[in-house]
Amino acid sequence: MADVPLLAVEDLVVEYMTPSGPVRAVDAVSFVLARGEVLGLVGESGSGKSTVAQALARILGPPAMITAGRVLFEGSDVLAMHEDDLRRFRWRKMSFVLQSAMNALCPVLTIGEQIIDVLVTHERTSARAARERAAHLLELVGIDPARLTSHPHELSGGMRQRVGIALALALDPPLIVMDEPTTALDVVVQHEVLSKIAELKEKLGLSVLFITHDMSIVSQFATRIGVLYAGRLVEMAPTRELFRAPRHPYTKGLLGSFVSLHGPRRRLAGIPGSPPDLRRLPAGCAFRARCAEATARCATEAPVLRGIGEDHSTACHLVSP
Amino acid sequence: MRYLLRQLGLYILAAWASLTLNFIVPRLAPGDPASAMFARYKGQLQPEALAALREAFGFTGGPLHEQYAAYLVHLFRGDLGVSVAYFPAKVTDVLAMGLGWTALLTGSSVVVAFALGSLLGVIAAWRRGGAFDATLPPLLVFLGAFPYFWLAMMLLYGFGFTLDVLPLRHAYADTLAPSMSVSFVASVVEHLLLPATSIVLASVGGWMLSMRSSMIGVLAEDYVTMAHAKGLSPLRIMFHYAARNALLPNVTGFGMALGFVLGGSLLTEIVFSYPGQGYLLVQAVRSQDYPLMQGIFLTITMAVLAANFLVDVLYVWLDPRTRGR
Amino acid sequence: MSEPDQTPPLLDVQQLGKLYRVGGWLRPKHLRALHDASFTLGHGEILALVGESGSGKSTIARLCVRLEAPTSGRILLDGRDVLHEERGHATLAYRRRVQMIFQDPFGSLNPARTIGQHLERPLLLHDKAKTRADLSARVHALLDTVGLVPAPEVAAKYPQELSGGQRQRVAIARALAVEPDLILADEPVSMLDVSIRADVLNLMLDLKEKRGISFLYITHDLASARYVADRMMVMYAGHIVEAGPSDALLEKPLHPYTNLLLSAVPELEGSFARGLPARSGAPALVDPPPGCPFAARCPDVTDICRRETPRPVSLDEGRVVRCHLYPEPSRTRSE
Amino acid sequence: MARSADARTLRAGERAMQTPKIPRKAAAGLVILGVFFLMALVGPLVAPHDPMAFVDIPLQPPSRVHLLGTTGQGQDVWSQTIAGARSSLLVGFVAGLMMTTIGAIVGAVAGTFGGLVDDVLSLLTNVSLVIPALPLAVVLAAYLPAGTRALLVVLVTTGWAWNARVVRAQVLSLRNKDFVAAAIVTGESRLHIVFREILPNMTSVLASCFISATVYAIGAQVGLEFLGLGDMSLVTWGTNLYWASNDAALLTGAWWTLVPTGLSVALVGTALVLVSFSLDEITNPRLRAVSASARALAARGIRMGASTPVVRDHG
Amino acid sequence: SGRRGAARRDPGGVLTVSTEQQASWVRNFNPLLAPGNIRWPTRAGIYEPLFIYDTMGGKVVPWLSSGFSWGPDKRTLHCTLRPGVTWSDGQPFTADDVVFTFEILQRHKALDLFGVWSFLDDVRATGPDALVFSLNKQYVPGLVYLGHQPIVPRHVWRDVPDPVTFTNERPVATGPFTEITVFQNQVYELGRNPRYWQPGKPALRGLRFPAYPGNDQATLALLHGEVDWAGNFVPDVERIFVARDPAHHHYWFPLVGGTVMLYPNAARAPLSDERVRKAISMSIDRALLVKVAMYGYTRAADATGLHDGYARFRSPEAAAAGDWISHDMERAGKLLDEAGYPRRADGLRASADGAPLTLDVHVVTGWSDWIRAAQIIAQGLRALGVTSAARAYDFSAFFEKLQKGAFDLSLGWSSDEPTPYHFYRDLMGTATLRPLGEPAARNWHRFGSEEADALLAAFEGAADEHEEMRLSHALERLFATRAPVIPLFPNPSWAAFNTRHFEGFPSAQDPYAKPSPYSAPECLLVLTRITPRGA
Ligand SMILES: Nc1ncnc2c1ncn2[C@@H]1O[C@H](COP(=O)(O)OP(=O)(O)OP(=O)(O)O)[C@@H](O)[C@H]1O
Ligand SMILES: Nc1ncnc2c1ncn2[C@@H]1O[C@H](COP(=O)(O)OP(=O)(O)OP(=O)(O)O)[C@@H](O)[C@H]1O
Ligand SMILES: [Mg+2]
Ligand SMILES: [Mg+2]
Repeated sequence: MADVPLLAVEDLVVEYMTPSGPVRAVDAVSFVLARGEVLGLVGESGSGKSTVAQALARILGPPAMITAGRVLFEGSDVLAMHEDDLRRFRWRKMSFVLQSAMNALCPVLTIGEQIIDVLVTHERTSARAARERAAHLLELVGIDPARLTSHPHELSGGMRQRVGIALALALDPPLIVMDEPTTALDVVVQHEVLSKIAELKEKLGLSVLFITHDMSIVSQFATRIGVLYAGRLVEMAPTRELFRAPRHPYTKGLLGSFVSLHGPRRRLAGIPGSPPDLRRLPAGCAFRARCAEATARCATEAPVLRGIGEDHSTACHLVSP
Repeated sequence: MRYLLRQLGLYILAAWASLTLNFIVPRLAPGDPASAMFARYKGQLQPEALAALREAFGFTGGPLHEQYAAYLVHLFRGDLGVSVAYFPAKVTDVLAMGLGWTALLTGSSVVVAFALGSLLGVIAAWRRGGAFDATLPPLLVFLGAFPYFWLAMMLLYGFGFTLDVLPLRHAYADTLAPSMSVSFVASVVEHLLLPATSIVLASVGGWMLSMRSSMIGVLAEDYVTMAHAKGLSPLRIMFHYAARNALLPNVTGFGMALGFVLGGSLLTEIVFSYPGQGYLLVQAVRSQDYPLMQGIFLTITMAVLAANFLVDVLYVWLDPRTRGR
Repeated sequence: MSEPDQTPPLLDVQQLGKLYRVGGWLRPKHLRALHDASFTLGHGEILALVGESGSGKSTIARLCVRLEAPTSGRILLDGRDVLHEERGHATLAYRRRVQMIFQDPFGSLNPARTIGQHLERPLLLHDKAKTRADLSARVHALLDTVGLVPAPEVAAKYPQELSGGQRQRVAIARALAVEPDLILADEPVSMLDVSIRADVLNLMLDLKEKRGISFLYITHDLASARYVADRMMVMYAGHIVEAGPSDALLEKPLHPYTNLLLSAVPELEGSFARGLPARSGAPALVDPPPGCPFAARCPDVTDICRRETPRPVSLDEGRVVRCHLYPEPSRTRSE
Repeated sequence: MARSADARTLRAGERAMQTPKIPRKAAAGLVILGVFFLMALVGPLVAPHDPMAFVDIPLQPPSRVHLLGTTGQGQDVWSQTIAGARSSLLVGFVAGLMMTTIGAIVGAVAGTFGGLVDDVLSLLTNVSLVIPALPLAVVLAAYLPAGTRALLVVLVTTGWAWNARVVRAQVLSLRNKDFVAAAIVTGESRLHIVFREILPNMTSVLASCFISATVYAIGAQVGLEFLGLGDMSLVTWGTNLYWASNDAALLTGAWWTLVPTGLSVALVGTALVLVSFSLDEITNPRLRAVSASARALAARGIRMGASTPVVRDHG
Repeated sequence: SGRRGAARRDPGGVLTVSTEQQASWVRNFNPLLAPGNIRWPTRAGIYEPLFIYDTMGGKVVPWLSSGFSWGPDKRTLHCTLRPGVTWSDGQPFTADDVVFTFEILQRHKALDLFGVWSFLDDVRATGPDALVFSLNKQYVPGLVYLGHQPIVPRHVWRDVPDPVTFTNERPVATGPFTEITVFQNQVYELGRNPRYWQPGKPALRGLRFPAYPGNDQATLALLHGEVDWAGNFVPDVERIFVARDPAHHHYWFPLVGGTVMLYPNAARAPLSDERVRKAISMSIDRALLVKVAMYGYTRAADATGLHDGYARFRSPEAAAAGDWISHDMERAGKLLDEAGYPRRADGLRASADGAPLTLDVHVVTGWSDWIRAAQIIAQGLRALGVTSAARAYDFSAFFEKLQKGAFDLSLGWSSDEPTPYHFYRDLMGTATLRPLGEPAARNWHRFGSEEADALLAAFEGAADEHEEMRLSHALERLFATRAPVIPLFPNPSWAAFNTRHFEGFPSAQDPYAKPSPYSAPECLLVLTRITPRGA
């Protein structure tokens, strides 16, 4: 068991069957997540981060479908599971904190009902024990347990997001997927929520798949970072390494687009052009059109993710190992 | 609470508007309502008898605003005047006979149609694209496109007349006296079956479709995705998380539709001689019984307004977000 | 706060206030979206306005561009009291000078019209083109200016055929069409991806330098404010709590709220473990209590903060702060 | 970034708009409507008989001579059905148009002017919405002199409010769109904004308003005429049913006097509803995407279930 | 037929009658009110009149009175009462009750439905079973109004504060059925009077009245065997009713329900001309009208306009004199040419000012047979070159226009009192003539003839039936020459019977009364005659 990674994703492909043709939102993505690790997944809007995350537990709604790949959780393939096994797997093994807190909580149920629901479904605990546990969970994330009887709309955004975290912790799952847990929040509140997560991570030793589009946030959490572009993983490296020596032109551009509060002012470079339309992906490298260094080979051959150093891999023809 | 108070204000205003409409329409219409009322005697009555009757009905002239004031005062005393067709019965007494039956027929069929339609809509949305979803909605739309009374006539002919398995008319068997006995209740249910079915058939499709589309919207919401992620059972997600939210927009539609369905059940009552307001209204119209007609229009309107208010209360109960407001 | 200049500033906003009526007919309540806001904006200057969501940033922009009328205060354009001179709606002359760019590039263009049509309207309305040929030449020139090439092709497209960054450039081109002196940019990049934000920010800088256009740049992102703006203002709950040159303000924040904001901004390879100098919480905007709106969260709160609303205090280096920690030396502005 | 989700759905919506393909449902609806319109237009020319004329023995079942038999009075049912199509569709569509126009004007005025004007107009709208339509229509129709004009008045008075409400809501949401603010900032006049900026974005809403108004108008017209509250000397679908029931069609087993008209009403109603569904789907890309993917899955024999389907046969 | 039909009640001597069409019943047994306001058979069944005029036999049947006799000056009427009659509470029936009843009418004009006090001076009891009516003029035709007045018991009604609004929920009466055994809103039943004055009668144990809101429902119930005696119109009766059970399903539609007329407004330009009226009459295809509008249940009217209730008064030569009753387009056209309404180039006839001659036909919304008839009439007029359409109005509007003379052509009904006196008085007399715009109780078409007035005056004092007959023939001839109105067809009296459980209904073979249940007071003759089968 020890040599089996907690999560191994192999060549995952997810497509949205839109009326105007399939959109390949995730294209042959592979990565491994070890126990106790925090893996960061970054990329701009529409690059497929959320799609990857939700495909892991197969909770993507229509018109999504998974058309290839394997998702091995502790060695067993989630994509091959039957409905019932899948239900037992969810939340017990892998829980979620979703992008927008307001929408992730059901507006007509109380906070308590939503937490207790999980406990009762998976652990068959008595209602009283479940209520106690729910109260404890709220306390853990710093919310007054009296709020169990509140409805989501009665809480502030930050509180809702923390309820989301409490919910994710309910069954002590080995893996928590956090999909942009703070994008909807103001910086001050974001800071509070993130520090709570940091604190819990230390305390509970969680394994986390952390998804964000904000490089500065992920830099403080993740042990390793994967960069997604147009549904493909273009670079993967330990956090330090990635910030110190980005290899893929997109990663470089991304890091160059960030303005800093301190230090010297330099002219922002940004990345010219805009992300490609996933329905009409050109042949070859998807980043080609925005890449200053693109060659003829980039136009014909799609680069694959290759190791280029210790624990560092990238998908670019320009980078030799 | 504020929300409910505001709605209540709206209904009170609507009630006043319909009271006033009720007063004005006959007076704007061509012809003199008082003489029209007595036209039903087809000239058998001597002019003296007519004049005397006029007085008995309180048709005194006077300026419009005085008439209006008198009209309102009478209404507040619960005095809707005397029916012409059922002279000298009071309009209120005539109304009292039909009100319960209309409430029973409309109420039960609306509730059944709403519940059934919503349930079917939930299932269709849950299994969208499946055989169920592909066949039932178009079928029900088609059924719903027939005039209510047409379906009623077909059911009456098929089950009542040709097959002879269900009663042709009335709200209970003529041989029974109203009571709370089992046989009476059974008879009421038996008589309710055909008219209610025709209303349900005609209106269930609309509910199903609106529920289906709001459900499809809700199923794409993050909290439903979250509920799936939580590993809850499909039934629990379907009803606890999705349907309850999808129901909300339909509940507001429910109040509106009530008035519409009531119109349909009015026609259905006529086909089945169901002793409710529907037939009374038509009878009143045909016999120029203005006091009765006005009384029926008012009671129907008030009932719809009251039902709407109940629906609002229900809405507030269903949607915690409105409670604070 | 401005020295007695010979030439008045381009825009001089004085004690601007805005109340929104919320709630029913019988017992209306008032939401104080903006309270006593004063600032100036010079020719060829970029002034950034930062603050959390709901702090009143857009309200300032909407009032300045005269989409709405303020409840109180004055707006001076080149020293002329425009609200007084043009009662009711703004005149075309005002529109010609003050333009606006909106936050949502998907909502600010009409899906039913082509890019060309979007740019033709202001040109026609403001008599910037005489003939058809002139008109299309001007449209193409505008598109060139914002870097949308080939212009004729872009002009024929509908907004939905462009990416977010391209659309935002169309919005800028539309604002430029009337050759304004001032553009109010309400979070022009917050809905764009990081990788394409730089383009729009750089375009603003270019326009300032090459054409001398002034910008009021509204954002909640302190870093981008620092990048483009010469001066910055920080808003909290409808109050401008602090203003000053960008670098100085970030280097040495004076107001406790500015301080809080700065320490909450995530930094590359920083740490969330460090605490914040104040609690979180939302200010009451509807029928707000007297005193400083930040009092409830302020670590340095004193009694006076709960009783009296502080006035803006001018300090050295063009800095202004609105906090009881900085006592008023004397009245800086006569009322 | 919080808004990127909205942005994405918007983008998806626009994509859907770019591919104007008539959905199957709409096509079916349009074909049915086309047939009825043709019937209404040229029908009276090709109809075998004067619909009013008493041409044969009453209550003849369908035969080669009388395709749909004869009425209780010996008129030709087929000719009456065709003639009914003309007047019923005319009244239905004219009333639908009037209701949409009035609703659009009231809704647009309330939505754009706001303030007291809006308060008063929306109150009026809401009040007329909660007053039950058919009883009011019956009372109105009873007082007005029977005839087509009165029928239109009745239908429009009882049916405009729904459209006003829909249009107002739509105008309100469009009015808050930034492109309207942008137009104001550009210096556009209010009229230009209402008619050139807002209304062109509401065509699908107005179209579906028109459709539902027409469905209501046809149904209510048939209902009122069935009650004998129309002009009985005309041949319409409503009077056809009135006469059929008056001649005790069901008692004599003369289903052919009831069925063609009932079916016509239902077919026209269904066709209109189908068209409006398709409008819904065109404007609501989520509905369209869901049904498209359901079809794609069904083609592979997979039922849409609770979990993301895994389809390996492909790609 | 099916399950329910088979499980049908055993009537147990209770006769089910369908006559009024009502959504639900309201309890009102006040016999002084107009028939439409009270439950049938209050005026004749619970209460009873002094005598009954038998339309079919053309004779008076004594009922509560045993005889009437006129004084020599024809201004007093002596009446003797039947001995041994008691009220249902056991009190004796006396002349005081009759006097009391007429006194109520005198006090409450709203109850004097036929205006008896317009010719009465006084009613006086001359003994316990004798009374005398004093008239203020000679008025023989008024007899029927006196004789048909239901009589109420003085000992009960003298305590009634307002007889106009009194609903009389528990009637005390002399009729065969006085007990209200069941009263619900969808059905009520009457039980027999234990003290009825005709020994052994009624043979029925009771009467039962389900509420049928419309013709459709009533017919449906009849076909289903739920009704024994029905007075509603049944379409295609042979096929849908009789054929279902020829042994027990019967009907009899004698033509005694008045005459349906086309009233031409004689106070308006073209119709004041006799020739135009006759031309219109000749343009009407009455055979088609009878077939289509009336299912062939009647026949075309003749030139006297009289229906079969006046059969014995009808003079064949008068009928033959009216040559304007047959369908003859050619002569109709000639008559119009003569009258000065020639065809224009476009085929339309021009009126005096050259505009197309337009004559619309007014009918009542929902009166389907009339609408059909109006359509056929309009069809005929159009063939004649006259622009014409059927215009349906709501009854009130229709009737208002009719009374005020705001019409050109309008369908309408006729009077059906025992003698043609009333019939012709209303069609040709000047008594009810009013100027246009003023409501006229009768004579809506505004045709008055002094010649007719003289004959009618003579009729009022007619010494005997011979005299009446002679006067009637003169009136008929006058009618046939002047064509004041255009008779269309006599109306049938509707009656259908189910003889599975009861027998003794009137029929063509045994025409002892008008067969419709709604024809009061003749229904009393039927109610006391029917017997349960096998009893
Ligand atoms: N329901 C859907 N139908 C069609 N396409 C979709 C759907 N959902 C997502 N997509 C497309 O799939 C791609 C990936 O979407 P995804 O939500 O995974 O992006 P993301 O990286 O999470 O972006 P964000 O940062 O905005 O959350 C996008 O291009 C998006 O347009
Ligand atoms: N029309 C309005 N009616 C009532 N309240 C309003 C209205 N417009 C704005 N507000 C309120 O005024 C306050 C300031 O709004 P404003 O839009 O200026 O904030 P902002 O700083 O631009 O926020 P964001 O960053 O979210 O755009 C908010 O609390 C908002 O809810
Ligand atoms: Mg995402
Ligand atoms: Mg804003």
